[in-house]
Amino acid sequence: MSEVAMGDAAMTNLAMQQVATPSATHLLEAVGVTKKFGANVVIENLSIGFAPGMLHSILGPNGAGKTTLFNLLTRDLPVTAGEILLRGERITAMKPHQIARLGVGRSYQISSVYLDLSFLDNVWLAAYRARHGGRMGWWKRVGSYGEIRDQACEVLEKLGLIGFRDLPAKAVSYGDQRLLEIAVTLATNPDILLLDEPTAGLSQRETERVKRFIESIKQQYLIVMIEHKMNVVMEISDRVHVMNRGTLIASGTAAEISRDEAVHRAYFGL
Amino acid sequence: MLRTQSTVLIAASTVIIAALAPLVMPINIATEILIFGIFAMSTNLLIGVSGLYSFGQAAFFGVGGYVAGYCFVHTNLPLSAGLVLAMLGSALVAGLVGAFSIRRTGIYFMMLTFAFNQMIYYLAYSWRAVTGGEDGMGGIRRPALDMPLVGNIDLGNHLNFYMLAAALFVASSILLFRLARSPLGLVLDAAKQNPRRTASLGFSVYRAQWIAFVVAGAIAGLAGALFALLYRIMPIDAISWTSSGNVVFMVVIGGMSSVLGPVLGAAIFIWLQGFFSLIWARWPLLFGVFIILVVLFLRGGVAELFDRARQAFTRKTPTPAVQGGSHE
Amino acid sequence: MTSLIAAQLINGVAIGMLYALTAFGLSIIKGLLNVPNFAHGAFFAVGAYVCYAADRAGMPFAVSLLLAFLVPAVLGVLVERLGVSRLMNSPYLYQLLFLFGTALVMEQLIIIIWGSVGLSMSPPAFLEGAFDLGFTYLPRYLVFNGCMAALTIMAVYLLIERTRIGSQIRAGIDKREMAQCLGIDVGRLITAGFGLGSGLAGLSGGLVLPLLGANATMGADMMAIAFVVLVIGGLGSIYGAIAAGILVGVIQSVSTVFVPAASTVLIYVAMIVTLTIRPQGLFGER
Amino acid sequence: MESLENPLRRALLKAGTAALGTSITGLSWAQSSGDALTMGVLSQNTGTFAYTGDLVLKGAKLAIEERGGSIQGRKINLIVRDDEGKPAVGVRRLTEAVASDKLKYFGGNFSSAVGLAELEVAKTEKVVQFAAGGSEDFTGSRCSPYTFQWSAHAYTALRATLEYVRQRMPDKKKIYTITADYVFGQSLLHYTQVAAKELGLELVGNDNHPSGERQYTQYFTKALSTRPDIICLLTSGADAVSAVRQFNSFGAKNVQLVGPWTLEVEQMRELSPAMRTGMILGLNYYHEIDSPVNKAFVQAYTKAYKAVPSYASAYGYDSFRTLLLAMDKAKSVEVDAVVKALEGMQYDSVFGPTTMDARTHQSIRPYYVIECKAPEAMKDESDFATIVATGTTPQPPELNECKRTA
Repeated sequence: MSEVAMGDAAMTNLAMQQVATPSATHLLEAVGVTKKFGANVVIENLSIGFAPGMLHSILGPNGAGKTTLFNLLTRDLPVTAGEILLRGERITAMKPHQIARLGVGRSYQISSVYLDLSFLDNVWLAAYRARHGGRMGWWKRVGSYGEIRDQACEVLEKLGLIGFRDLPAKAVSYGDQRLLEIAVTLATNPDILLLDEPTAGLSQRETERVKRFIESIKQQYLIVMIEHKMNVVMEISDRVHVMNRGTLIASGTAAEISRDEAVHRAYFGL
Repeated sequence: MLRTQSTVLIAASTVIIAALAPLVMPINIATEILIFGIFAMSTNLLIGVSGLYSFGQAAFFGVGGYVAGYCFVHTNLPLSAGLVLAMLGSALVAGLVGAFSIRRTGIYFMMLTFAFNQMIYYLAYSWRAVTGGEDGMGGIRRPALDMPLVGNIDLGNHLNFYMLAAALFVASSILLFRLARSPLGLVLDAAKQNPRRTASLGFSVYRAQWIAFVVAGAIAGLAGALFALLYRIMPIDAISWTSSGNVVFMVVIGGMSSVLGPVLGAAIFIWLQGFFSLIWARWPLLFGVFIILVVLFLRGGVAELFDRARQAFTRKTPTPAVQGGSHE
Repeated sequence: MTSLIAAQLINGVAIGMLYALTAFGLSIIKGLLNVPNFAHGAFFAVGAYVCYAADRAGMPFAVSLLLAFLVPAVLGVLVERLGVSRLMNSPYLYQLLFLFGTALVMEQLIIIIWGSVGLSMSPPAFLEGAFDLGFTYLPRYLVFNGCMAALTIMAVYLLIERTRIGSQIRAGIDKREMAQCLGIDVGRLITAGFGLGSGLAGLSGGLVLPLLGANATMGADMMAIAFVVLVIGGLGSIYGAIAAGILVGVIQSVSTVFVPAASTVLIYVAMIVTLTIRPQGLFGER
Repeated sequence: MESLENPLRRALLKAGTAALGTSITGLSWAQSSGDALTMGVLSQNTGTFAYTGDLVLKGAKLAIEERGGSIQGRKINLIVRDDEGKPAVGVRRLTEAVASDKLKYFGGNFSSAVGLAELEVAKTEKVVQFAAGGSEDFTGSRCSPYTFQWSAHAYTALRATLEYVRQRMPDKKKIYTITADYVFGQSLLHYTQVAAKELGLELVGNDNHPSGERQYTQYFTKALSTRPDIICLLTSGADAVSAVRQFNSFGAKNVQLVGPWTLEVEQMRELSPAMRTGMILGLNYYHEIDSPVNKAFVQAYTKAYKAVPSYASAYGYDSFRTLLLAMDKAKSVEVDAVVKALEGMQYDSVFGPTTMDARTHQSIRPYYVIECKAPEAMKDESDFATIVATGTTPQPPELNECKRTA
């Protein structure tokens, strides 16, 4: 009985979300977006918004279109229909690097650090961009940007990677590469963090580390995180969104979601 | 810290190379090696640093040569003006070609540059009035170089002309070295490894690579201009796609991972051609075999030999290359 | 005027079929290897010379043509086994250079074996002379050439579309990973494809012998065109080359009516336009 | 990383460059010796006309052997370089040879592109070039004090060929020309128009083909559609050979194929006899020329190399022979003296009495028209044709663009 009621609550909640009106309360949002690859529809008329100062998690079975949603938000892929809004402004037509400069930082699911570059250079690039906008100096040596190097080191410090400073990324374990990935994303000094499965392929211990780290920074950023590990999601997220077959089936607090029928159906085919 | 030194080292080594070359080989071969050294280094900015396999660099080499040639045949502009115009001309053409080509990646990019090269070749070929078509552009004068303090230097003299080439060689190698280690260079290297990520960091990969393409074009143009001055003619085949292929090969035998590798490549290339053609009329066969061997067994180019040698001396395993480095 | 254009169209198609055949071989290799075969021209030349040698040895034209296919095919297999396959995991730059070097070597070997003076071979008697279509003459041999090329392409088409090895080749081209999963030995597949492609190049070399004769550098000329054809046709699809080949033949032929001297430039213009508007080529997928 | 390698790499770099350098100089110095006079054959051993280099060399050697390998008491040191038929390489090899081998006199490539490129170097380095090849620029717009032209002038060639055509087949008047789209082709076309006007022949059409073209059926398709009496090929080398092959495939027997400056003997070999039969060609040299010098040359050549001399070998022989004659006349091997001696020199060449124009440096000598024999009429495989006419009309002075004053 009560479960149903709760389910309804979640549903209405969801219904509210789907009213496609840009609201100031949302820092970043997708309004009625659709993505098709040829014939098959990966995301269908999806509307979702992310309020600032919170940690949002996106759940959903494989192929639900979570990563594709990220790609649409950062314009790694163009939308087939719909709009992407950042602080209420249309950014649908912008290029990925332009969106990034507006303060949207992103980490990828498959670790995408520069394997041939040192840890320092990996982070340095991001910090340099954060400091100098799109400009790319062509004469002053990378080594001579003292303060940027210090910033980069700080970030490495934060994630406890300072030891690897001068090692090329390919020389370390996958887990450490994942951490570096986060470090790089942080170094772009964003307001919004899109983390695509930050703990994928990490050991129990490493996962704990990442989890605690994310928790520690969640006040300073709007964080949107795709994550499979329930414990991580449930413990640290303020808001959980569940996707299935390219649509949003539920949004709510961790507690609400855990009791949501639609979610159960989606996950356990109940 | 290390980086600071290595600029000095680069400068030093280039100067030393330039100073030694004429002592050990005929001056005009030395001159030519430096000229193609410049050309090869500029090409390596694309191939080695940016991972853009351009098979059309001869086009820009050629444009530079023709522009300079035109200046020194039909006008009496001073040397400096002619060289600058040559670089601008090549930069312009490279800008256009780049704007088209860089949107495409991998093999498409390579084929586009190839096609543009061919196209520019045929344009030069049929624009007889200016380029002299198949017979080449002849009667190019070497204007005297008017230097403050030193005064007028007659470039008709082989040695003086060599000095000029050497000076420009050192200058371009330092420029390219600095560029490769500048933020732009790092972005290019990053984009080579993962363009998507680089964009998501907020860098315009397209812009970075376009800049690299233009710079490489301009410097290739400078080399072309010097080449036109060297023999006082601008022959059509200097612009054909085979010379594009040759310069790529120079880069590969020399090794892409260092700034000076390509220069070594140019030297070996030019020397081998001369050497082989003296010993056997069927020399291209030897040359082909050489290419095959290099590609199969010496992927990192001759520069790699040196590294291997060094590692043999100093037993410690090498720390993996951080800049550019291998593409395997 | 119209009759002249008509004449050029026919002529263009006939020439185009040859380009198509050459480029088809190139495109099979490109498809499997994802590298344009810089040695394709050399195989083309070898085909022509083998055909000439066989004819001199008094073999019937048909046999000469067969050898013009087989010998380069075998050579192709060797080159792939001994060289290209070792470079599979390195950037295509190295495979290009390797093939470039191989081409140099083959070219010189030809000169060493057959001398550097070009060679000619008259077509078999029953193919001499031309059809007088009233508005134009159409050389018999050119017609024969076009038909032979068409038939060969048809045969290879059937081989690829209707046979098991064919379906594997297709798999190897379209979805290599899947092919591997299906337990197909992609390595052997590529070798086979390389041999087939080289064979086709050789065959077209043999076919054009009576028209173009044989000389050591003939490969380079033909390869430049085949290359363009391949790109226009589309790097994604192996059949695009066929239509593109005919297209190029027609462009080249019809342009002589209006701007003869520009015919070569026009081909490259066509190539650049295609690459800019449709980077995947006219018929290329994705 | 870079920096760590640098010191050692630098050292090795130096060593490497040194090694390269010495072996270069080593090689080339080895060839020049003492006060010998260095003459050079710079010609093509690679590329489309790879075979020509060797032929030129054979001829030149013969000319030098006649003199027992020395001239005016100086030993002659003959060096050979491969210019790959490319202007860029030609000038490179030439400059090298001048710098490291003290080269003073050279000849060898009859591609105008290469020759004209070398002309510039010869001018600045003050060495004598005995050029051959079609372009009229050698003795026209780009004429140089140090360059002499062995081949006949394009005008002479066209005039001779068309004159013969005119009187051989008076009823055939409609000529269609197919022209290579480069400088030489265009000047041929220009003089065709001049000569045709003088002789009252009608040019019904022309097509320019890009040089390096391998496909000609489309041009013939177009040409034949105008029903001409004569098709005149104003192209040469490999292009011409392919063109003739493909013209044959049309089997248009009623159309006469004429090549005023199209195939030299070398390229005729590339065609099967059947393909050549009946063609009317203009030639710079044919081994049946009836002059004492030629007779002796042919005899010596056949004895030495078991083959009849061709255009290339005749060029090698005759140009070097002429240079040596000039040195005798000048009683010196110094470039300036020899140049002076050559200007206006009258001498017996393989063509018979010949004059070297003092101003343009164009050799005034006859041009030969031949008709190719049918296979059955050939005595042996080098018996291509019979000389049917010779022409000597020199280029009208008003058409010459040379700025030099004698």
